[in-house]
Amino acid sequence: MNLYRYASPSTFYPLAGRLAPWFFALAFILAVIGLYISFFVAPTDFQQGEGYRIIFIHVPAAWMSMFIYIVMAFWSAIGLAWNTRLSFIMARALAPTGAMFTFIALWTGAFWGKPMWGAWWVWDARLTSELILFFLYVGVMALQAAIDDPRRSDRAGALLNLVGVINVPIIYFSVKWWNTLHQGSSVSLTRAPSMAHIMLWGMLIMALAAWMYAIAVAFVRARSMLLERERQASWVRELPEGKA
Amino acid sequence: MKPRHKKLALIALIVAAIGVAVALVLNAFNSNLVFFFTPTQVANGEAPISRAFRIGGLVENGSLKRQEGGLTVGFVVTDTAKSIPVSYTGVLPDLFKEGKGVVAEGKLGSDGTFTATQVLAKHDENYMPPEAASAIEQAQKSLVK
Amino acid sequence: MLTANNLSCERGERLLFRNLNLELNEGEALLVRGANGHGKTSLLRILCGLSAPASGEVFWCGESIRAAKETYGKEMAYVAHSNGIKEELTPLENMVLSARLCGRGLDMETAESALAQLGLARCMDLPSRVLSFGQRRRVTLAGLLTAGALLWILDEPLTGLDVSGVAMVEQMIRDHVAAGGMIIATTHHALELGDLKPKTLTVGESA
Amino acid sequence: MNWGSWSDFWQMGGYGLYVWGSFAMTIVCIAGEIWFLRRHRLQTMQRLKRMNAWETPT
Amino acid sequence: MKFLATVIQRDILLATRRRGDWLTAQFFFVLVVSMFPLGIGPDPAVLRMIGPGVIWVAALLATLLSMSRLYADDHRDGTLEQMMLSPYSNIVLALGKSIAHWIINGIPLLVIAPLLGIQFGLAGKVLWILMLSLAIGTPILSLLGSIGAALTLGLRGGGVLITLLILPLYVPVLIFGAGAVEGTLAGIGAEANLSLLGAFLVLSLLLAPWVSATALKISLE
Repeated sequence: MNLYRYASPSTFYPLAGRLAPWFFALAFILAVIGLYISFFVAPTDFQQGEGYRIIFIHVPAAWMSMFIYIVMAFWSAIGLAWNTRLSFIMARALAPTGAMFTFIALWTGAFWGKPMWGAWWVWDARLTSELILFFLYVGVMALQAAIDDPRRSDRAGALLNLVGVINVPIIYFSVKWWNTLHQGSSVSLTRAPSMAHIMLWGMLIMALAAWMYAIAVAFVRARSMLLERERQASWVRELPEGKA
Repeated sequence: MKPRHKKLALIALIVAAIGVAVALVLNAFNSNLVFFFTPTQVANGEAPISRAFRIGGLVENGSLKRQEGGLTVGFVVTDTAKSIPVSYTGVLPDLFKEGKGVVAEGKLGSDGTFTATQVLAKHDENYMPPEAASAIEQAQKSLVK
Repeated sequence: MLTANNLSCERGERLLFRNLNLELNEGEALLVRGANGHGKTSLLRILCGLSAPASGEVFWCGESIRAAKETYGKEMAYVAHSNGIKEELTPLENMVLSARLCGRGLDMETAESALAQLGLARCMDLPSRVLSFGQRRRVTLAGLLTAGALLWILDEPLTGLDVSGVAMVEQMIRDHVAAGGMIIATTHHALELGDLKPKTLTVGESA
Repeated sequence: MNWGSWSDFWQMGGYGLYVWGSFAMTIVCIAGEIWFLRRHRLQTMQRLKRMNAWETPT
Repeated sequence: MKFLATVIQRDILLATRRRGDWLTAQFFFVLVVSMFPLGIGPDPAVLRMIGPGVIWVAALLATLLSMSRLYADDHRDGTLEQMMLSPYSNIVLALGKSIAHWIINGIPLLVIAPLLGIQFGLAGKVLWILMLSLAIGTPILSLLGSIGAALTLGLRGGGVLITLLILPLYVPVLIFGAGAVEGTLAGIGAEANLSLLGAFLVLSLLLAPWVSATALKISLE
């Protein structure tokens, strides 16, 4: 019952409004620390010189691209199973941010690949599957935009999310399963990371900043969507925002 | 009873289907399905004949030769078991070094030389400051001795 | 037989109706009234199981219709706004096909006599493409006669019908209820049903 | 400290284009997203106000 | 089981009554494939190299072209609702519609493909592998496409949208299908690609009808 209370839009709206600035602030502080480590503390790499510093955004962005998709699929599944409106809104609010991080991962990957590998783009399994992830994000957003009825739009998009989630493990394990040009993961649960500690810390802090940013943005977007969706509801009419 | 039997049959069907799918996937990974071929695969004749493909491996130490006055280079790609000579005209990527990973795209000539049209450097997932790298190298050398 | 508890329905941002209850037993008819856009069709679609209500549940013989699709599908027949007729097929083919899709056999004589009863004897073998709208409506209603369903859910069954067609539908409804069947219908016309006193339900007043 | 001077910093050991190209695009994306978000919120708010003003005559 | 057969028979009967529509997709396939030699030039070595990929891409597009109408026609005249209300599972309905689509649109592609392959200088065993890869691959296209058709039911611009939604899901089929033919051309065998394609077929047979049925339910509400 208690959970339901938080799942109700009228409780979520002010809560998210209070929390979002904190997450933005955290994201900003973490990003400043992370960038400071990335550029001024982390040493030059033995192979790639200064060029490796792209890792500090490439890896967090790539993680976020997959992680946001999983979270989206999670909210979609919850929404389809229990028909909770808020979870559909969360899934929708995450999609543009996920697409943005996927784009950043692809873009920075190209800018990293050109000097190191010698090519902007190669069609290996990792890169191709990440590109497909981008298309999946775009597809879901396009589908949801094309459907006028909000209920159908939520549910159709959620179903498509669940279909596309099969792609995420393929991206993640592609470097293990196939001989790819892309290197393996530097950070893994099963063994010690193959990175100098300070570099790893820089990357993790940047990843955390990306997390905080994604949460903050999702909250703000979800709030706007709620206002739009529920403008007939009495709780929206009583909001101070609505008063002229 | 009958709906229950139906349900059991359905579950059996699903399990069987997943089994078949897994078996097929495993079968595929036993064969080669790759971005590049290793020199051993090429030596065993698993690589395409008279068609462009990619080979991957390490650049053998001391094998890099530059032709004077041109951009043409020659080097040997090895996977420690077998090795293949490669010739390439063009700019090499920054990370191209002897002893490091490389992926080359091109054709295998009749003389056993691989003529590359593109050379890509494959680096590993290790990142560390140069001092640490040389320390590790020292340690490995002393271990070998 | 058919009960609905606490149904509510939303379309877009609008709440069409809330806390709607109904019960219908054998030999009863229910007329659903309400202005345009107040949720008559939405209610019928919920009752036949095509869409899910925002809250509440529909039961057939005490079992939720989502769980009882197999029995409910056999005992319920739904006539929608659209006729559910394939233009490429003749009325006969249409009837035989839709019977088979519902898991019933339908022999030619029964189909022919149902079509003849609705005044379509002359166009049984023409492609439905050339039939008028009213004639296609009659093909759909002929399907109702052969469906052998206990519960008829009719969404504006009189659309496009001429005077004799309307009388025919009224007769069908009377016969069906007299034989112990159940009917839920929406209509803008007043139905001439003789002794039959249908229940009525008005949707959308609360909005 | 890794950098002797600002120009060292901007050159990134010869990888300036790639490193700064990546970071610049990231910043553009994030700034763009925040801008869109703000605009969306303001628009929604405005519409809400208009609706409220219309429905509650003063 | 009987329901499945009825659904398939029904769609085939309808397709025979509407041969014009049915032929459009096949002609589209032939035309797209034939455009490539005209645009790229008649060099046999080049043609042989791009042949498998071109034929596969054209097969994908031809499938999508016919896909957008899989449920749309039945939706417009109300027969889809009637079928959804039948006493049988909607999963079987979606499976039947997909199988019917494959029989109507997939099998003709298999039959035409070798002729087009000859245009591209493919011969002998390669043609057989091409047919085999299409035989395993095109049912996947029909099954996955049915999801997109169900999701975009009744939307304006549904045809373009279905392409955007479904093409990313088609990528593995394209890679493994064209890969099998190219592997044969290159002399390294097609087994790996074909068995991956087979695994994909089994999984989509298992999941796609279920997803399509759910999508249909969502779209009809």
